[in-house]
This record gives sequence, structure tokens and C-alpha cells, in this order.
Amino acid sequence: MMDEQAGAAEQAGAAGQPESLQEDLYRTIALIRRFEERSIELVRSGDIVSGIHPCIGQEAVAAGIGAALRRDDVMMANHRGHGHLLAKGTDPGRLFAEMMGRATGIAHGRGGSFHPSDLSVNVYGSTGTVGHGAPMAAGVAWALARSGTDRIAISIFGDGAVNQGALLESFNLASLWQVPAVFVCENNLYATTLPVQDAVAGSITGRAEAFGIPAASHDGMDPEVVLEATAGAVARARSGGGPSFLEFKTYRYEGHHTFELTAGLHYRDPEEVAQWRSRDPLELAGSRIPADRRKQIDEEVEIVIDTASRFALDSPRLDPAEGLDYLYSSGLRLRSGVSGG
Amino acid sequence: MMDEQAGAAEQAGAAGQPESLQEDLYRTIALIRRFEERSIELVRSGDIVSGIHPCIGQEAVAAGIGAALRRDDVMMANHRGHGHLLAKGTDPGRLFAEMMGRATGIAHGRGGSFHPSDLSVNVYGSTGTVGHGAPMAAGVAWALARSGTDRIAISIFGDGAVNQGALLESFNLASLWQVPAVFVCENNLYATTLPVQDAVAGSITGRAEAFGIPAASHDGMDPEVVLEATAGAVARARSGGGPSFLEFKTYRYEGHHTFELTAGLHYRDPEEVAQWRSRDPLELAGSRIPADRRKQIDEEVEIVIDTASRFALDSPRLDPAEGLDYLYSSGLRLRSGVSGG
Amino acid sequence: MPYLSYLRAINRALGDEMERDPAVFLMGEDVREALTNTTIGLLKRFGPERIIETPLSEQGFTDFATGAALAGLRPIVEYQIPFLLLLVFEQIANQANKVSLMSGGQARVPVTYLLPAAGWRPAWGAQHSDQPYPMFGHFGVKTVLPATPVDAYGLLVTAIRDDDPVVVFAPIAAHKVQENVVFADLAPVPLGVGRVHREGADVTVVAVGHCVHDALAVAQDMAEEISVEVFDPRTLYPFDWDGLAASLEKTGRLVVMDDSNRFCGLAAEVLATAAEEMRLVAPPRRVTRPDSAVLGCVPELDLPLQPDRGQLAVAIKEVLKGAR
Amino acid sequence: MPYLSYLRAINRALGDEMERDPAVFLMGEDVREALTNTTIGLLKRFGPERIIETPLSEQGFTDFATGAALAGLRPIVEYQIPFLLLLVFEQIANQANKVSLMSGGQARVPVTYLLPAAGWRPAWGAQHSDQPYPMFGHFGVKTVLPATPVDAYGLLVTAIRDDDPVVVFAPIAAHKVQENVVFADLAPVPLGVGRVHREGADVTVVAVGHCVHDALAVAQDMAEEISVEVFDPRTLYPFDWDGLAASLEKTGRLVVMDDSNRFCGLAAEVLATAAEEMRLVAPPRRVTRPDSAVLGCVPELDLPLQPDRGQLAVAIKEVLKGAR
Ligand SMILES: Cc1ncc(C[n+]2csc(CCOP(=O)(O)OP(=O)(O)O)c2C)c(N)n1
Ligand SMILES: Cc1ncc(C[n+]2csc(CCOP(=O)(O)OP(=O)(O)O)c2C)c(N)n1
Ligand SMILES: [Mg+2]
Ligand SMILES: [Mg+2]
Repeated sequence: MMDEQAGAAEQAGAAGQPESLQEDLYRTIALIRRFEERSIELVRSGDIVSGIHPCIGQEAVAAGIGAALRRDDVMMANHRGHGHLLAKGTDPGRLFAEMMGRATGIAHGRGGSFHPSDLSVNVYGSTGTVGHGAPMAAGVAWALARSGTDRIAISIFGDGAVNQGALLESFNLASLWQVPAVFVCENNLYATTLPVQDAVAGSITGRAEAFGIPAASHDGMDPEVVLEATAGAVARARSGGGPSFLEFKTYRYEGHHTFELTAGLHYRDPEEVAQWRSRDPLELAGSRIPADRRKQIDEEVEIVIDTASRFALDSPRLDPAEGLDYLYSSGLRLRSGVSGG
Repeated sequence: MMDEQAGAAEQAGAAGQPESLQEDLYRTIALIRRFEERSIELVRSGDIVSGIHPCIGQEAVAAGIGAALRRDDVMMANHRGHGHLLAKGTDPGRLFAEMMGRATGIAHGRGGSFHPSDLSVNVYGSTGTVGHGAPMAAGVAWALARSGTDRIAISIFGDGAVNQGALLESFNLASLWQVPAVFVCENNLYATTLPVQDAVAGSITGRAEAFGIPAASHDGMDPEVVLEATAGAVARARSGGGPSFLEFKTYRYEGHHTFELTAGLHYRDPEEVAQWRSRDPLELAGSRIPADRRKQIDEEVEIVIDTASRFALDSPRLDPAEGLDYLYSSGLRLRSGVSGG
Repeated sequence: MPYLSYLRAINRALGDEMERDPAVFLMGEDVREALTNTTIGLLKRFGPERIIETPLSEQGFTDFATGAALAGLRPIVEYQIPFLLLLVFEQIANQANKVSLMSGGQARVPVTYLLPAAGWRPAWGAQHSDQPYPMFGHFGVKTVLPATPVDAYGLLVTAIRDDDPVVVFAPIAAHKVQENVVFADLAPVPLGVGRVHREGADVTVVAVGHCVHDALAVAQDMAEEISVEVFDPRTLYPFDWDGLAASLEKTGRLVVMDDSNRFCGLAAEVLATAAEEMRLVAPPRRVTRPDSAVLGCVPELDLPLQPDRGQLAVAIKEVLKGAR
Repeated sequence: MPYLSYLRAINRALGDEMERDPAVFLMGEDVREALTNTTIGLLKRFGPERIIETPLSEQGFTDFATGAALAGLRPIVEYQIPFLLLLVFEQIANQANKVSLMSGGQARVPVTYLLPAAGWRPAWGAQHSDQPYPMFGHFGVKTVLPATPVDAYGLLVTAIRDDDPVVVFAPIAAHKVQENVVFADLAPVPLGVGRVHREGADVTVVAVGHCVHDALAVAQDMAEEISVEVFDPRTLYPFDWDGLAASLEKTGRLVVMDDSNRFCGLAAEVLATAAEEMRLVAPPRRVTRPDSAVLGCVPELDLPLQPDRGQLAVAIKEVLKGAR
């Protein structure tokens, strides 16, 4: 599976020499970390107007998942999805460009930071409707199985999504029809400002089990744990074993959205943040590879990020006349909002 | 609790002599059975235009629940709700009138057979949106507890409702906030033509347990079993113990709706129907009381049904000019559909 | 020539398209038993892999269809009751219909949403009687409302082949309509192209769905005094503005008959656009349901709330009297 | 005199009504932290029993609020994002709003649905930028869209006290508006009563929400040449038709500026009714979003899709040129 996998490694421009699994995971985590840090700078500088939902602290989940998937597997990401896309193999430059609303963006700037999609690496989308990527992934998986391939679909969502009716409905559909889907909950303990214990009665894994879907909870700060758990679920789906559910306990170091840089909310204890930072996936993954390799990868990642952000910043802006493009696949044109227009 | 209960007994005009619990349950079951049989005749004669969703075969559930509730407890019924209302104490004549769209109906004919409500006995409604009575009941229960009473709310729905997102969301809310609610699933094995095994992955009770709600499955053909189980759940809710979930296995002898009298559907085996008929709740309850009392109750029920249907048939029709009444509590008037109108 | 009924036309279109394109499948409630009559014989013909019986999870299976479409299939999703389209409105209007834009043209969602029973059904109550199509047009979801079996066949076929989401409304009141047809002549009907059912010179009556037949009957009754042109847009969104303008060039007088609520309904859009951009020599008129009417359980109360021939005849006369 | 900002006015109305009536409570997402600024200080004042933090279960808690209302409380439900109102549209329009009818007047559902952030927020994407109010009007759900802090206070207070469901839309583009007020003068504003913000004789500009301020600016700019009357209905449903008719009696010319989509939007209804029943000496005009525009992630693409002052000025001139 590894040889087939389409993680960030290749994308991140490894000089071609065969890389160990640990190095591969570290590279993906470092790439996501630096991508998000650069994104926050670009938010501050006004180049990314929307702000972003940073996934700093959660990189191990994306990295482990990316390493467990084949490029032709389908992913439904979510609003905190930059890491998901990068781990799936999205080009960092085109993702920066997307977030800046440039013509060279993956989706020509029409998806932005909040709901990007990249069909070149089979990320079919990131719906803004929390939780609704799960039923879509179930439908994708059902269609893939129907077409006779061994491709699978994975849906990644947060702890806030597990109380959304459509997601719960999709667990039933996925189990009833035994679709090759993997449902992943990134439990980072909060939905915006809402602590998970104030939102979830019963348990998160119990929601999947209630519908006959095998479910397990794992440490989401260790990329190897994530990879192993995900690889198992993926293998089950691929071999016709039906859907699985995985909860990864993780944590976001930054605010829910960059608006928190100025909003000044007080829903979590700095102590708590510090504690989780002490289990930093970047450090954990870094500690597992030779210091010189780590240094080399860091330098390579730095080049990738610099090149990518420059590419995006140098990319052409969109033509204001194109505001109604892409609305319909069939190319239907709209009447303007003013008579005779 | 029994002395306080507001079952159909009083309504059904028992000559006042103290009735045994068994007699009481039998009377309610007989009343519902004969009410539904008469209703079907009134559908055939064209007096009930909508047709109905008959609950014949399921009477033990309504009877047991009715006997477990106080009149001031709140019920959310569903589309197959005539039995629920009668067991809660609704006047059969005003219910017939409601189904015939007469001025004397409980809701002046505006609720009809599909979504009746009777606030005089605290049936707050029967929404046509399958499953959505559960979140409403959770809200009612929360409000009742907040006001400091020991009243509780009960929601009755079918097996088809357990795959509706809003209902699953409400299990989480009810458990999270420990509201005094009882959720009852009348599992009659079909949602219209859909067999429960083709609809439910996992289990029905497991859906409630996943959210931390104690759940159990019981025989829904025996009114005493239903009463005991419901009384326990009601007592828990009343004493601040939070929500409970009860599944009652039951069966409808008739079609989903009276349109099946002509539709000719083939989704269930006559064998199966015959088997369930052999466990008829009317017979079971009847076998538990003295033959003479049974005969007497039957006669009394017959009088109640005759009087009730005559009352309805003799009731005035609605004035076509009143079609837009009751749309707004504030009495807002609408513009007609034709200019100047 | 054989008779084709409205629901048979839908059934035939479904069968023909499933035959033609293996990517087409249908999902919904009680579709195996063909409760709405649209899927009669299809389970036998195409099997349970293409006629999918769903639990009562409308939001879930609507998103599920979006996913299947993203993976290259062409789902048809059937809803038994009009209000179910309200229950899934977010999934259709805010998700499926925005995928093309949000993906910058990378992805498409060729889903057909079929409502075989739109509008009032005698006494089925307040929650079973709506005509929720204007809101789909407002959000730019392609929407068709066929008035005849031939158009039902042709528009449904086109909807299934279209690469964007399309909602197909089949009004209950049109189910009884039958047509004499040569099956070989049945063909796709393009979206956005209206149909002049009857030529006329004095007044243009725009009617949609079953109202088309009321309009034709009234036009016939009035033929002696007044020459009524009956225009059926057939597609609500995108609307055939050129067709309407051509008719008004002739007549300069407009009445719209539509079974949706008056306030912000389809008729409102037709009057507004005509008033802005087209030839009108007299104030136009609407014949619709009252502003926010809710039809309920009692026919004698509900019938007067629905647009009828008498109201249309009066409106036509008023518009002819009127002048600016 | 102190300044009152738009969101502070909402915050004040919530506080005053919760103070006045113990049956009033508020539920929503991130309301404890007052993410939308509407609930600042209310958790401290009224406690977690009346400021209810909800999981992401919009359908569930919308029905939950209906239940609480049936039991005698007066819930206020806050939604963070416009599309969430699409997600719960069925629960509001088909359930809560039909309870009074379905119960034959036995029951009432006094729920207020509050959308503190309606419309486009720069670059938040295709799913975060809609103005979904016309559909509520079409289904007869009482709907208000205050343009000023004083009206926001007054209309929200009235909505909370009303015995029917009411949706309150607070356009993001109006948040910056401030007003000089005497707090003691703040009072309820009745539903269905519009407000003439500026008297004029030549043309009536109907504007809603933040567009009112654009209209006033344009009217001021054109004051030399043209006398523009600016009419703000304030309540979308029920609409103040008498107020509009009175204005058109004077001017006979109409332009409607509205930030919802053109097709079957609010402006369509205003033009349609005016064309049917009121004095119009020239073709009316709309200034709205395009038919089914979806604002997205890129300000330079999205700004031209929203009605602006330049378009309004042009439309006003056209309407003055026009004649019938
Ligand atoms: C159905 C829905 N409800 C609310 C929102 C607003 N919202 C966007 S992200 C978010 C929090 C999601 O939390 P979680 O699922 O835990 O993901 P996280 O942000 O923690 O990664 C909320 C409430 C939304 N987009 N969709
Ligand atoms: C959300 C929703 N989906 C579908 C329908 C149409 N419908 C009405 S009753 C029914 C079957 C309900 O089955 P169940 O919940 O088992 O109750 P039963 O009829 O068996 O008593 C269906 C599909 C509806 N009213 N609401
Ligand atoms: Mg979270
Ligand atoms: Mg059932």
C-alpha cells in the first residue's frame, strides 16, 4: 500500500531518495505545520481575506490518513481541511492560490479556504455544512463499490459533527448497504467554543456502533497510531468488509478561526493548551528520525512553502467579469440584478 | 398513579363502578378497536375524505401508555394516532368530527386524521414529519421541568422514525439535558412498505443507548407489559431520572393507510398477518376479565361509538369562508390569491 | 394511437433513461412497491441495485445522492410528499447546486429530484399540500413543472441527462391528464423553452402545471368574445423570457395562473419581469393561492383557496378592461 | 446622547425582554461566548438556564424550541449562518408555523428565530453568503429585516412578544450602522408597518435592510435633480401595502433595491403588487442580486453581484425617463 500511496512526500519534492515511513510522516506534518503558519501570516497581511481554520496541532491525523490512502481513494474533507488536502497530495502553491482567490487556485478561487476540493487527488469536496460530508462519502463509496473497483471513500469531520442528524443517518445507510467508507472524527475537544462534554451525551464511538459500524478511539497526536488504525479500516473497506469509524483524540493549538486572533474568547484554559502542546506531533515525529534527515526535510519543506506562497502571490487575480462562471456545469447564464442588464 | 390516570375508561362512560386494571385496559383496547373499525366504514362511505392510518392490532401499546400517564402529562402522538389520543382521554365524538372536518372537531377540522392535537387532554400534536415529535417532546419536557412541576412528556413514533436525523439529534439533547421525557417506538415491523430489517442497521434500542438513554424492548401486544414498562419510565422521568426509551414490538393488521384497501400491495406475507392476529391484544385483554364484564364493556363501548359517530355525522360542516382562520394566533388576515381580492 | 397518462409518461421516461444509461439509478421510499406509480415494473427490469429502497432519512440520502453523482452516477431521488423537499432544501440548494461553483467547474452533480405528487391531495392536511417550487427558482436550482404527459416525459428525460441538479414537480392535479401519442415520437424537451398551447391576440395567460388545462378550458369558453393566448413556460428556472416577451408583444395584456402561494411566488416573478421589460398596455393580474395559504383537511375550505377557472375568467376580463 | 450600534440594539432588546418576561430564553451555538455579539453579558445576567448552549443539531433544537413554546415558553433561537435557516426551513415553515392552524387555534408557537449575520461576509464562500428571506415570506412566516438600530430593537422586541413564529434577519452590512438615541425612547415597532425614511415626490425607492442606507445616500446625492422618497417596509411579511400604495399615489414611479436574488425575490413581489394594484406611470425597476447569484470567496467577483448605489442611481433615472 505504501508504494501506491500519494502522501505529501512526493508533492513536497523529496529529492527522490527512498524515504522511510517515519521520514515520510514527518515531512507531511512539517509541510502542513509550515503551510498553516504561513497561511496565518497571509491572513495577517490581508492576502487571505477569509481568514482560515488552522489545523496546527492536528497534523498527525492528516499525515497518518494520507499515508494510509491511495491516490485514487476519495476524500471528503471539512472546513479545517488544508492538512487533509496536503496529505492527500494537493499542490501547496495551488492551495495557497485558492485561499487567496487567484486564477491559479485548485478551484479557480471558487472554493477558497472554507470548502476546497481537488479532484486531481480525489478530494471531492469540503462542504460547509458540518457533518454532511459523511453522507456524501457514503454515496461516493457506494458508487465506487458498484463500479467494481476496490477504491474506498473517507470522510473527515470534527467532534461537533457527531450531533448532526444527516451524519447519523449516513451511519445507518453506510452500514445497511455495507459501503466501503471510513468515517474519521477529529475530536479536538471543541466545536468552536463548545466543549465536547457539553455537546455529546453517550460517546462518540457509540454513535457509530449503534448502527453496527465497528468503531475505535485512538491517540491522534501520533501519526503512526493514526496510520495503523486508518490502514486497518481502509483494508477492511477495500476487501468488502464495510464501513468503519475512527475517533482520533487531537487538539488545535490556534483558535477555531483566525478571527480569534482578535476576538479574545475565553472558552479554554491556557494550561490545557500548554499541556497538549507538550505532545506536539511535529516533535514526536521529528524525534523518530535522524537529526540530519530532519534538518534536511525542514529545509526542503521551507523551500516548498516559499515557492508555493510566491507562486500564489504572483498569480493573476480573477477578472471581476467572471463572477457568474462555473455556477452551472451546463454553462447557463444568469440575468443580471438590474433590468435590461 | 392509577387513580390519577386519565385513560379512556372514564371517557368511555363506565357506569361509575370501580373498574379493575384489566377491565380498564380491555375497555380502552375495545374502544380503540371499534373506533378504528367504524372509521374505516366512514372512509368507505366517504365521510372521512383523507382516509386513515388504522392502528388495529396495536391497541395494547396505546392502552398501556394511557394507563401509565396522568392527564397533565404531555403526549406527542403521530400519524397513526387515533389510539394514542383516545387512550389519553380524547372524546371519541370530537375525534370523529375532526376526521370528518366538522366544526365540532377537536381542532375545528384543521388537524384531521393525520395530525390531530387535543390540548384538553395535553396531546400537544402529531406532526406529519415522521420522527419530529421526539425533539418537540424533548422541548416540552425541558420546559415542564424548568417550571418546577413533575409533569413529563412522551413521544410516540414508529420504527420508520428511528432513522430520521432530527429524532436522533433529540436523543442527544434529551440525554444531555436530562429532560423528563419518554420516547416510545411502536415497532410494527414496517414503515409503509419498508420492512424494518431493510431499514435499520444495528438495533432500535441501541440508537437511544448510544446517547446514554436507558432503553428496552418489550412485547407490545400485551397491555400489562406495556403499562408496566411505561410506568417505570414515567416514574424515572417524574423523579428527575431523565429520559428513557421503550421499543414495543407490535403489528398493524390493516394497511399502512386505507388506500391499501384498493392499492393491492404485496410487501407482507398473509401468513405473517395471520400469525400476529393470533396474538390479538383484544383477545388477550378480554381473556383476563370475567366474560360477563367483557360483554358489558363491549355493549358500553358500542354505545359510545354509535353515539360518537352520530354526533360527528350530525355536526355542522365548516363555512367555506373560514378557510384562512387560525393560520395565525395573532389573527393576521391574508391577501386573497386574486388582485383586488 | 395509444393513450399515455401523466404518471405512465414519468414511468416510461425513467425506464427509457435507465435502459439507455447504466449510470442512472433511482432511490426513494416505497419505490420497490411503486407507491407513487412512477417505478412500476422497474425493480423487475433493473433490479435492487438500481431501484434503491431507502429508510426515512431524507437528508442523508439526498447528500448520499450528491456523493454518488460526484462519483460519476446519475441519481434520481424520489420524494413522496412536497414538504420533504423543504426538509432537504439545504442539501439541494446550498450543497448539491453549489458544487459546480465551489469546485470551480471540477465537479458536477447530475441529480434529478422527482416529486411525483406536488400540491393538494384532498384532506391530507396542512403538511401535505404545498407547491414548494418558487424557492428552488429563487436559489437557482433548475426546476421543471410539466403540464402534459408528453412534456412530463420529455422534461424528465432532459433533467436526467442534464449535468446540473434539476427538480421535477409533477402536480397531483395533472395526474389525470392523458394524451394520444405515438411512443416513437416521444423526445427530450429542452429546459428553458416554453410552449404556446393556444395562439391568441388579446391577452396572454401564463399558466404552469395543471393550471395550463384550466387556462385552455377558459380560453375555449371565452373564444367567442376574447382571443386568449395560453403560454406554458414548462421550465420555471431558467424561465423562457423570450417566449413571454414575444407573446406580450402581440397581446400587451397579462394574466398569470399559478397554484403556488401569491407572495414571492412564481406569478410574482412573471409580473415583475413583464412590468420591467415587456409590453404591457394594462395592469397585469395574478390568479394564485392566497399569500401564505395553507390547504388543510377540509375540501370545502381548501378548494376556494386554489386558483380556479372562474377566477381566471374574471381576471382576463379585468385585464381587458384595464388600460394605462 | 449615547450611540447605539446595530448589534448592541439587538443585545439590548434580548436583555430587556428576558428581564421583562421570565418565559423568554435564548438557545443557539456559541451563545455563551457571544460569538455573534448578540448575547454579550446575558449569560452572566440570566444564567445557563436561559442562555442555552446547543450542540450542532439545528433541526433538533429548532423542533425543541417548538416544543418549549407549546409548553408556554418564548424561545429565541439564534443561527450563526444564513444557510442554517435552509437546514431548518421545514421545521419552521411546515411545522412551527402551521401549529396554530393544525390545532384549530388550540396551540401557539411564539418562537423568534434570530439571524444576526445575514448576507455576504467577505470571502467566506458560497455557502455563507445568502439572504434567504423571500422563502419565509412565501410560506407566510412573519419576517422582519431591520435597517437601523432603533428598528432592530423595536422589531426584535415585537417579534419576541408576538404569539406566532417570527424570523428576524440582521444584515451583516447593517452592523456598522450607529444611531444617536435616548434609551428611554426605545420602543416596540409594530409588524407590518413600513417607514418613510425620506419624503419625495418624483420616485419611490423601496429598500430593505442595509440597502435603506444606500438608498438614502443616493437620494441625497440626487436631491438637486430628483425628489426621491425612500420607503422601508421593515417587515417583509406581512408587507405594508398601504404604505407603499400611499407613496406611489404621490410618485407613480417605483424602484426596489433588495439584496436577495432577483428571481422570485422580495423585489419581485413588490413590483408585481404595484403593477397589479397601484399607480405606476412608468415601468418599475429592480436593483437586486442576479437571478440565482451565489456570492463566493473573492471580493472582486462578489461585490459587483450585490446591488449598489451606482446601479440604483441609474435605475432611478431610467424610471424617470420611462413612461407608459
Ligand atoms: C450544520 C452546521 N452548523 C453550524 C455551523 C457553523 N460552524 C462551522 S465550523 C463549526 C464548529 C465545528 O466543530 P467541529 O465539528 O468539532 O470541527 P472543528 O472546527 O473543531 O475542527 C461550527 C459550529 C456549520 N458550518 N454547519
Ligand atoms: C420525514 C418523513 N418521511 C416520509 C414521510 C411519509 N410517510 C408517512 S408515514 C410513513 C411511514 C412511517 O412508518 P413508521 O414510522 O414505522 O410508522 P407506522 O406508519 O408504521 O406506524 C412515511 C414514509 C413523512 N411523513 N415524513
Ligand atoms: Mg472540534
Ligand atoms: Mg412502522
